[in-house]
Amino acid sequence: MIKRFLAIIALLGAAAVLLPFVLKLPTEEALPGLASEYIENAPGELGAANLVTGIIVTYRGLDTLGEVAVLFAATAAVGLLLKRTGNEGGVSHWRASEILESGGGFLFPLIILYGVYIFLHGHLTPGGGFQGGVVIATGFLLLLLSGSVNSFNHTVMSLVESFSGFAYVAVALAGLIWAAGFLDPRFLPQGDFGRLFSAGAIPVIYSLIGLKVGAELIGILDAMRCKVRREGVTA
Amino acid sequence: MEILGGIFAIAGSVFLFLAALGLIRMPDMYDRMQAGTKATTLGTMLFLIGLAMAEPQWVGKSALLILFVIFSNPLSSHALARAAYHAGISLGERAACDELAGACEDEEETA
Amino acid sequence: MRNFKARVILLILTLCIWYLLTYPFDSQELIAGGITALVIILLPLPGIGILGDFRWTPKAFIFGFVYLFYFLWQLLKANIDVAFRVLHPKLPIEPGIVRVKTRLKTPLGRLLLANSITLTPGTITVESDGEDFYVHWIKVEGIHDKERTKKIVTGFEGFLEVICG
Amino acid sequence: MNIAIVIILGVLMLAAAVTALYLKSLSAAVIAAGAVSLLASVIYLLLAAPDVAMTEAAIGSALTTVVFLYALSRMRGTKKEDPRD
Amino acid sequence: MIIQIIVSIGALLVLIGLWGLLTRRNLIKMIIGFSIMDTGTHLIIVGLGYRKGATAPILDSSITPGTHFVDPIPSALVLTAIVIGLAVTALMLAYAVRLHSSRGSALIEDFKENTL
Amino acid sequence: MADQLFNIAAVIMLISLVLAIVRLLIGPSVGDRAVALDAMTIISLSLIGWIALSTGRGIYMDVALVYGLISFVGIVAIARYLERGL
Repeated sequence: MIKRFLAIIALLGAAAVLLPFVLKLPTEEALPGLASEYIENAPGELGAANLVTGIIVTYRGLDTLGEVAVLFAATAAVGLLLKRTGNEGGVSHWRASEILESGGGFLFPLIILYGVYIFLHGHLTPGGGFQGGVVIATGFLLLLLSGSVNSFNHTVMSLVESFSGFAYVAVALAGLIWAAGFLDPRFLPQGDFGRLFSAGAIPVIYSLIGLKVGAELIGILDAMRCKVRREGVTA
Repeated sequence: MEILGGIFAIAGSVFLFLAALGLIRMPDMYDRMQAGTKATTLGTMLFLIGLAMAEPQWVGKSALLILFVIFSNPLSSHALARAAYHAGISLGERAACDELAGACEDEEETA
Repeated sequence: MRNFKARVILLILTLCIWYLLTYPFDSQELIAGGITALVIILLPLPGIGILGDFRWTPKAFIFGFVYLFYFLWQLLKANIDVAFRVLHPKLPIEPGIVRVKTRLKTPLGRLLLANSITLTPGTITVESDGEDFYVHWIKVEGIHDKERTKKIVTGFEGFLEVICG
Repeated sequence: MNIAIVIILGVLMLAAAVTALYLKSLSAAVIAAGAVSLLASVIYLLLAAPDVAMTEAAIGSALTTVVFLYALSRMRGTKKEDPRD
Repeated sequence: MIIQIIVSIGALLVLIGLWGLLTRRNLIKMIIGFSIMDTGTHLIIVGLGYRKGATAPILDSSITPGTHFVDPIPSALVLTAIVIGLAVTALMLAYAVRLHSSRGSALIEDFKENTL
Repeated sequence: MADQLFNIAAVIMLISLVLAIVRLLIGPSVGDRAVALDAMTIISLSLIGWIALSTGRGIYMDVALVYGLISFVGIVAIARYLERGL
């Protein structure tokens, strides 16, 4: 009972913290200074039609590098925590039906294709490396669920992950050498605004982020699932 | 053309509404699934056709959406129906026959 | 051979989808799409073999085209059926799970047949076991397996047998 | 029009959130949490943030649900959960 | 007007999630509460960047000069925060699974300090 | 005129969304909730199409494509969990 009372007090405190957000909102129509600066200058400077992508990859590029590192750390921690506890959970397990298996095999390449579309067009349409990586990881998840694959090749996965991480830093350093600074994408030509090959190195960076995020999320999923032995199951 | 698209869209949304109504009214899970699968598939198809008529530039993405919905919706319904059956959700009291029951017991013995 | 054919079909399919995704024509998009499609078909794809079950003959193409319209007609009929049952005040249903047999041998044929059954009047595929399909039917009719099979499966089977055996 | 849609979706979201916390069955709670992020993603789109909407749709409705379900099935062990609530 | 509604919904979601985090007994329910709180926070941040009548900051052929855009910075921040949120949720679930496998229970009152 | 027709369609879709979520909240079984989530996904896909039309931004259709492809995997995962195959 006293626990519930304390919880109510904590809730009231949180409400008191959140109340100013609701009451004292910015009422003016104009954007804050930094935002309008970005909106005015970013298309000309970077050549990226999607301003959110431009901000994530260049102006806030260091943050993104940090986020990818945090994701890597989380993946490593999950893998470490759930290592070699594979005996539990494998009590009874149904195979997926034949229909789901063939359907998953058919849809898998289409999901991968859409993921590639999302991260290649990160600078033109909504989406980008993070979303594309998630979509690719979901495609591999579909393979796991439909039962056509039982385990992934860990060597290939960690190879893809380290290669894309290394290449990301290499591209960032290339910006330091041939353009204005670390993570500056303007060492490649800007191209025609709004077409695929434009915006300097932004599509390259986002593709690398996409591969890395995809590989990391597959790692998380692979560590989370129970390792079941599937012999002797007929259903 | 746009008016025709609007009429298609309304027809589609009516089918979506029927699907939701079926979800509420039907007595057991399999019958709800009958309404929830067929009516939502056709409803979405009609709405997207209407959308492509109103905005002809979007026809590519609308066509792709229709393709994906036609392929993935029955698959997920099949997976859910199979799961519900194996999790032991009953057919309801109006059920006439259940020919899977015998076959299933055999499978569990071999498993 | 089957796998090679499957990969060729997948290449055509991915190129078509890429073109639809980037609908107004652009040469750069097409280059990127071609590279992507080549990379995808070179991946080790488990379960891609089912696409190789398509037949190349002109007859199969014509049947596929007709099948599309037959399927859409059945879908429309299914929806009118659902609408009738939902709006009817007494809910005229008498559900049951029945067993039907199919003559189709290939996985692709069975996948298409199961999806078609799920989207046609009053039926959902619940379980598949080789050539037996167990189908949930919202209003069970007929007594024998053969009679039911004729009502549910035969219409699609005729087309699918030509398209993908 | 937009305000009405946002209010309706928001109320549905709050209802789903409260239900997610008070359902007995854990898997049903996970499904309700999936509904919360589904509706959140439509609201993001109404707020003109399609990038966020896409991320939320992909992560919230598929990957988060799956991660929860993997954890549940590892914790389920030998005890069978009742498929009905 | 719409910003107020969005921010209120987000704040309520945060409070609901916090309530779940503090009062639920099952670890999974607490993690669900956390992820609801996460969604609420993201909703508040995105809502603060919205302006009336503005459109998404993505330039294409349908944009005419003089169009208003929403603030792109909150979108950029929330975008990465959602992905990190998934990783954090997975990490918490991994801890929960480990606790469950060592104690055979997922209820919070089974974890007393003196049994450690 | 056409805009009004699409708006009416959107209102009907909102009502169906409410009905579907009612089924999700009252249950009674986990399977029922999963069916309701499936229906909700499809309905919100159409709603996203309407939002794209009313704001005149074709790029929003990409989000609908994500819905169509990805949330299917979520439903399959729930199904596999229910039949103890995960």
